[in-house]
Amino acid sequence: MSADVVKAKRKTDIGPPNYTKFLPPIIKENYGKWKYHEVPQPGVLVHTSHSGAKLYSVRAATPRLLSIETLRLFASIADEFTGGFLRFTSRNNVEFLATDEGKVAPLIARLKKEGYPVGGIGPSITNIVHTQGWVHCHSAASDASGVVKALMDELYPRFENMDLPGKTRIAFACCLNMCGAVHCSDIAVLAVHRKPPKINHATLGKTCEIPSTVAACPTGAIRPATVDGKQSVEVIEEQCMFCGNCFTVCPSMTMADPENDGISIWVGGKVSNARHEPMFSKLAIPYLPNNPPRWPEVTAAVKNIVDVYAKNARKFERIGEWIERIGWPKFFKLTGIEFTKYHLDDFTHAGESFKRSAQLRHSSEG
Amino acid sequence: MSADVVKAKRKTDIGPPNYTKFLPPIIKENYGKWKYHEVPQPGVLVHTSHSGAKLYSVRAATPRLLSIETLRLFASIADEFTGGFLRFTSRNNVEFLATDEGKVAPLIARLKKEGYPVGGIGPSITNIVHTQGWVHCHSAASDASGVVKALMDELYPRFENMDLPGKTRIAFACCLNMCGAVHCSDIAVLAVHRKPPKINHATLGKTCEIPSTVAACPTGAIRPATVDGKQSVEVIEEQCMFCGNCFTVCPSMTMADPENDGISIWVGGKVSNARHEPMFSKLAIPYLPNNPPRWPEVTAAVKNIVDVYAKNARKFERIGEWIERIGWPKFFKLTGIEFTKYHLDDFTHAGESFKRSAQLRHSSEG
Amino acid sequence: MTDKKYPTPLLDDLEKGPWPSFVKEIKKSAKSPMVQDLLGLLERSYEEKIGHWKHGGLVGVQGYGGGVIGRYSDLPAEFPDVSEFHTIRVNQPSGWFYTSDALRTLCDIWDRHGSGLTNMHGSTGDIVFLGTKTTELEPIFSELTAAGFDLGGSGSDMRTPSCCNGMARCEWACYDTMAFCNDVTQTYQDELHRPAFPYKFKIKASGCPNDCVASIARSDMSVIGTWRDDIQIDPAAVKEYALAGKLDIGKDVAGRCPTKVIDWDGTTLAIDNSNCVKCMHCINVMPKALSPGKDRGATILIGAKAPIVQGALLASVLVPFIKLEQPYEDVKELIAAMWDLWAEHGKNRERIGEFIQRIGLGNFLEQIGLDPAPEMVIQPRTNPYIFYNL
Amino acid sequence: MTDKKYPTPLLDDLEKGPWPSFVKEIKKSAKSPMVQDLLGLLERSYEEKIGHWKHGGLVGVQGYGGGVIGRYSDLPAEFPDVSEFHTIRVNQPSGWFYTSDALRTLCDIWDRHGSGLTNMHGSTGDIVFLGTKTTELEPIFSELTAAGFDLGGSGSDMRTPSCCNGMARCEWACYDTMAFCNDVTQTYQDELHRPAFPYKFKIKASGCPNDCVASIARSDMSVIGTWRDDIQIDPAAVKEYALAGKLDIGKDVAGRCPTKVIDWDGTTLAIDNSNCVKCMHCINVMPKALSPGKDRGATILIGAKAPIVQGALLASVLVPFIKLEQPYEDVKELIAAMWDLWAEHGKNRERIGEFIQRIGLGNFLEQIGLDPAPEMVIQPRTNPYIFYNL
Ligand code: SRM
Ligand code: SRM
Ligand code: SRM
Ligand code: SRM
Ligand code: SF4
Ligand code: SF4
Ligand code: SF4
Ligand code: SF4
Ligand code: SF4
Ligand code: SF4
Ligand code: SF4
Ligand code: SF4
Repeated sequence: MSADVVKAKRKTDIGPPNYTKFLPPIIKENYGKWKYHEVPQPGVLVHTSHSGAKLYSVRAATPRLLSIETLRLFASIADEFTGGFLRFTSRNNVEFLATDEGKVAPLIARLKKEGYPVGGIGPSITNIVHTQGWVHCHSAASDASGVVKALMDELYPRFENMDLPGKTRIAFACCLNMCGAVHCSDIAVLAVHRKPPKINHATLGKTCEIPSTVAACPTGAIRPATVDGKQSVEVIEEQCMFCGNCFTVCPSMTMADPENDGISIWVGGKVSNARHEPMFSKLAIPYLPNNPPRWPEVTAAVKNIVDVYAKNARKFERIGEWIERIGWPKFFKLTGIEFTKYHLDDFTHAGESFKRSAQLRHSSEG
Repeated sequence: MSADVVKAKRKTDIGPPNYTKFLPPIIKENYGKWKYHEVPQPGVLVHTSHSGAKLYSVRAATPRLLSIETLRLFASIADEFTGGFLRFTSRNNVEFLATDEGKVAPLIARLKKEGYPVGGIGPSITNIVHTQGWVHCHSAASDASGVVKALMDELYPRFENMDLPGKTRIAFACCLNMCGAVHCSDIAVLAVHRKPPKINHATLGKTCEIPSTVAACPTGAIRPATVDGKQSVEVIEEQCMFCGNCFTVCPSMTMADPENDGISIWVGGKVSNARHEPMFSKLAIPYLPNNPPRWPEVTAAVKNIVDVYAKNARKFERIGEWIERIGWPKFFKLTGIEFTKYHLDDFTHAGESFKRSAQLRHSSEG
Repeated sequence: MTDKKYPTPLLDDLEKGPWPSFVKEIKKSAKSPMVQDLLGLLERSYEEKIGHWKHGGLVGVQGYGGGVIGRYSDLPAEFPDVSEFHTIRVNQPSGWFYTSDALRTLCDIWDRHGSGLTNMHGSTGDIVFLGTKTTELEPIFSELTAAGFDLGGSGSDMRTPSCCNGMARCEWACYDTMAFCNDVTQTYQDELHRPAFPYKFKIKASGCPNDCVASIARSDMSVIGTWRDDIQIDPAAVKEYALAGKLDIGKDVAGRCPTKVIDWDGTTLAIDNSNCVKCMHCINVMPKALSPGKDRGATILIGAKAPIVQGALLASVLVPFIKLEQPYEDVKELIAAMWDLWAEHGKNRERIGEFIQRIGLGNFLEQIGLDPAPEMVIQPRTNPYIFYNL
Repeated sequence: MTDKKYPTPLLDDLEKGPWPSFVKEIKKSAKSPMVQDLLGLLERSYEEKIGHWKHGGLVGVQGYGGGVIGRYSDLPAEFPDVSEFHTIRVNQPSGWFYTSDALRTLCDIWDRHGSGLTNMHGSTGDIVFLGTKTTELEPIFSELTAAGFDLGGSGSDMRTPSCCNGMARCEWACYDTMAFCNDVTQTYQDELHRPAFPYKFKIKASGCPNDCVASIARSDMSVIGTWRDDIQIDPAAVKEYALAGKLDIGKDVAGRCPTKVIDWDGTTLAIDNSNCVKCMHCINVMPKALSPGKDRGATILIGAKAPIVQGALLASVLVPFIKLEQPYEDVKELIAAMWDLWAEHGKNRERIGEFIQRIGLGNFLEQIGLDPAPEMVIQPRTNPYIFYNL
């Protein structure tokens, strides 16, 4: 299609293509008629319809950041094994949708050969939901893809096997905006700033709206101020907790700091309503350094938490459910993580997190 | 002792008499050595010591507001049956401490004859903790003693018997200061104002400190203002939720209103750490009228809640535990109480009370 | 009973019924002209559905800033004998134990100088002498102290501490509540009688997690007995309960354990004590068979209060476990550190619970020199707004 | 793979290891000069531990207010080909299903006009085209629409809705998530493309309470499938699970039911459905034996969001149960009512969840014409600060 033709009939507001165009015939025929599913082996789902039809889904990992070369590869693999039908999951895996059981083994072999491991189903660690990091975002306190790659290289066996007590969802976000929605993950890896914004008074007055900059601060740390005769703002540093929201609305208040930026680890969140109601992630480790390209402190910390969980939790217990059963003091003891002042909430609803009961585990040891 | 003698040697800061002076010998001997207790009949506790000694405590109701005539009566009953030893409980009952089992029956007979019923132990309704009301307090939105008397006349069999699933603690407070600590009771009866303060601009400037009056308002509804040339305050009426804290600090802002004052009912609080952690009371009925001398709407409402609880709860379940098991929608259904906008919290931590999960009971009926 | 000065048909209705009547009590003291006028005034309230008391002024006894609540009627012309009608808070003996003689002594003093009406006891725990005139205050005080009694707290001071009867009559007391209550009351007489705090400060002591003085809901410092080792089990007594058949040990005991750490196989009861949260339930329902461990002490919780201003608070864990032995030096150091900090930085009418929330628990602990512990919270923070100190 | 313009030793390390490497992906597209410079810039970030992107300006396609995120490097002189490096959000088809042809069409367009790098998919659900110049935006848009694709949301608009694969491949879908997602996406094209709200508004649709698109945590309006009648039980299949012995039905199923309403006597499984909270656990672990009831629909929850500004929120119940049938008139009326209110009274950058907390849930319901229901709260209020309307 030539550019001229396109210009002539500019279309807008057509929305996405209708999904029905992309569904394989077996899904169209059995839409809403699935009866049950099984997981015959890691990475494979078999859905059986009330009609008896069987759909074989093979799930493979992707790094989410994909070249069109890879997408074309996926397209040709789909053509070869699944009649051209595939989908992506809500956690950035790719799924090939086969009707022929015989295609499953060769499909898996091919995916592995191409370097896309098969797994992520059932009580395993599936793909890490993540964000842009240094690849694309101005706000990032760390890279996203790099940390995720380093982590998954380490956790890889947990993706390919189903040997955890329950599903274990890990998410990464590169700043407190939390585009990776780490606030409800079994393990959340969250990049943080730890210094107040550096204000460029020369440009602030021109680039930023002062009232909305002042309003952006959750703790009211920002005040209008005149600096060197220019309209600007000042930050009461003791009141700043480095959230970066001022930077979001005002480019002249930069947060990034090579020495002090780094990573925090949160645990025990979940989203599903299964058994326990959804829960937020809770702070486990306030800070680990940014140590590219492999972030060894971060990978070790996450691996330790996963291993302690794997060893101690009961069947079907997600991390948050396990900790709730054993109690937070025990979690810190088992993982060897230090409990600090930073673990105590001090924001608006802090008091709601205080232990307001005498129901405590005590032990003569301490 | 003559007044002159007293004046001569004015004593201060001596504190209360040492409790050991008032303990019966059996207690001194078995202090800290009690082994177990039994409740052989309503209103009677038998404590057995490791030494084998047995202490018989007989608990009788009092209206808390006691004439010295009655105290002298209690003293002489104690002399007659328990060697002069007695105590009061944390819920304003009186307990006679007998060592001789044979004294128990005649003691009970005597107490009943004098009009002081025996009971309040075990899974029963014991005395209602309450406050001053119209008898003594300037803040009261209702009477205290009157409501309590009306209620207990109605609930009386539950004091004398032990036929409830669990202990049922009722408390009354005559204003939001909650001197009766109704905030953690199985059933809380709380008198409320429902109109903004009436400001006496003529006296306010003289009787009240304006900054602390302004600061007293939890919702920031009070602003300094000059009225008829006088320093005073004004109230943004839409922002007022009638708590009366302004009146506490400033006599010129009166709350009492014969038409609109009345009573609210709260349920499901508890204090003990037994089984469930301590809980606040939750709003059941936002408003019932002040209808002295018998407050029939209030007594009927409380009796209904107690009866529904008695019928539906499981053994050992306190009201709050029972409701947590069956869910609040069911509580409102079973009691026939209407759920309104007022039941939805809208103060600082309101959002923390929102149901943030899809775990719901649904029924095809509705 | 003396003749009534005023007809009180509404109040009279409350003389009926099985529950003891406060109206009868008032009438028992009606030889006092004050009480006559009280009846009249109260009947008026019942008619009009409104109270008839005004804000109290500053009244009290010499050298004390608390202990008396001034009260004035707004109808002094009609009811002159209650134009002044103050209450006096008399510090109760720990555990509310009395001898008949002690009671009579109190009655006699009050008979001479007041209405003859009392509250046994006020919600904070004091003996409340209900209604007298300013001129009587000093004489009452003198007679009280002569008899070995003293005033309780009011205003922005330490309030009268109170406690459950603990070791005196309860098999579950994990520390000596009455000794502790009496000790702090005596130690802090100055703080009790001379308001110098930002607001009131209440201490309540319960011997075990049943918390029979509701300390966790009503005191700025709540001291609740507990233990660290294993629940003591008498297997023979367990068997008796099982045989008696009144208790379904599986359902009623094991099934109601909050952490489900009781194992009952029909004959033997076993407890995973490392996960027992010392709730008391199993002990409560099987008092002959189970009892708290031997390594006993208390949990100290902080900051409970009624709703005004920012909403009610239950107390929260400050010291998960402390042995709590006389002379309580450790507790007193802690109290001193907290009072110093709060007295210096607390706002007017800010309870310590609200103060902690305002300055942050982490900062509070740092200032009073306690280490943070996971026992202090339900869970670590969920919001990422961390004040890193670099 | 083209020759590298810059050495990237740090990034190269991330080509190793079993997990698929984003560095390899970037290098696969390295025929593009943009991608060459991206590698150089990113290596610099790895060296310096700091990002090298500046705030984006307002860039976009004609007539649209969203769909493009402008991005500029702060080292334009050194890395000129990423001096502009915008992303384009392309609205994914519901459920992220593709044919190989559709994928190739997208690749071809992006090959002609951008870096060749994508995210499949962005966290909100869009196809993300990662990195292009301002001049390419209009051509890309034209080719996309010609191929039947359109842009997704960004800025203060309705964001691209997303959904789980629901009825397409899941036996538990209680309503047709993909149909619903597609319908709202199409219905609100104007709201999606022309930001006119106080802030972003996200809709996510999950077919059952497992919530496979994390809607309860990440969407302003979360629609979660559920049912009202009894869980369907196939007793024969239950027996098979019991015999297979992999599952301890008593412990793993009944024992983990949050409301403990499953009765298992070793042969028969019975459920007290009136107290089942539709959590899915029993169904999840016994998919062959149990399935959701037949009277299906959804719960609508409102107000989830990330922490900024006042703290993260999970969505809360707005409509406990709705049948959710096409053409969704009831849902659309509700959406209209909410948007009207929020658009008029919401503050700048105030998500609807924060808005509701500010004005009060009671007032919000009143304004949008819904009755309060106890299902909307964990429990009724505990504080007595009631705004009575008289
Ligand atoms: C494909 C996908 C939906 C989609 O449209 O893309 C999906 C598909 C299925 N989910 Fe899911 N879930 C998917 C994301 C999620 C998410 C969202 C997320 O992780 O961000 C959740 C909520 C996670 C949370 O709670 O934090 C989720 C919570 C569940 C659960 C509840 C697990 C629990 O015990 O809490 C089940 C039930 C189960 O596994 O027993 C479930 C079950 C299933 C089933 C078995 C449903 C079915 O019968 O087809 C599917 C395969 C499960 C598996 O992967 O083990 N799915 N599932 C998503 C795959 C993501 C991936 O690539 O790994
Ligand atoms: C006498 C008194 C303490 C005092 O020093 O004055 C006391 C005494 C006992 N309490 Fe208490 N409790 C007393 C107020 C309380 C309070 C405070 C209150 O109600 O304001 C509570 C907390 C109430 C709450 O949770 O809201 C309280 C919660 C308990 C519990 C826990 C009950 C539960 O299941 O939640 C027990 C254990 C039990 O009864 O099984 C208990 C058990 C006991 C025992 C059995 C302890 C013992 O072995 O001696 C005593 C008799 C129990 C009874 O009355 O049934 N006591 N007990 C108080 C009597 C008040 C009255 O006159 O009725
Ligand atoms: C007498 C007593 C009620 C009773 O009938 O028992 C009482 C009576 C008053 N209380 Fe109280 N409080 C009494 C126990 C309580 C309790 C319960 C307790 O201590 O366990 C509470 C709830 C717990 C707490 O401290 O939070 C309580 C919470 C209040 C408050 C709210 C304080 C707050 O921080 O929220 C006020 C308002 C104030 O202090 O300005 C208050 C204020 C008052 C005043 C002084 C009225 C005022 O606005 O200044 C009342 C005087 C009434 C009168 O004329 O006699 N009273 N007050 C109780 C004291 C008797 C005693 O010494 O034994
Ligand atoms: C691309 C994406 C991350 C990703 O790598 O996938 C993203 C990227 C950005 N988000 Fe996001 N958000 C993305 C999904 C999310 C999500 C997840 C979701 O939608 O499920 C969230 C959390 C859920 C929520 O909405 O609360 C999210 C919460 C934020 C916030 C915080 C909003 C808040 O109310 O707390 C901001 C800040 C803002 O809006 O000013 C933000 C802002 C941003 C900005 C526009 C940066 C900014 O300050 O203006 C980022 C642009 C990065 C870039 O240069 O490419 N992003 N953002 C996601 C969108 C892709 C897509 O369309 O599919
Ligand atoms: S989490 Fe922060 S840094 Fe990362 S993509 Fe989102 S806005 Fe950018
Ligand atoms: S980083 Fe956050 S807390 Fe600090 S000044 Fe900016 S907006 Fe305020
Ligand atoms: S609750 Fe209110 S009205 Fe009642 S005694 Fe206390 S301060 Fe007075
Ligand atoms: S009654 Fe309460 S809310 Fe109303 S003005 Fe007074 S202090 Fe404020
Ligand atoms: S609190 Fe415990 S120790 Fe004190 S009386 Fe109550 S049950 Fe006994
Ligand atoms: S004291 Fe409570 S937590 Fe401990 S074993 Fe007994 S019932 Fe369980
Ligand atoms: S949310 Fe429910 S219906 Fe949708 S894919 Fe997940 S399990 Fe299936
Ligand atoms: S769906 Fe959940 S709540 Fe309902 S019976 Fe099954 S496990 Fe219990």
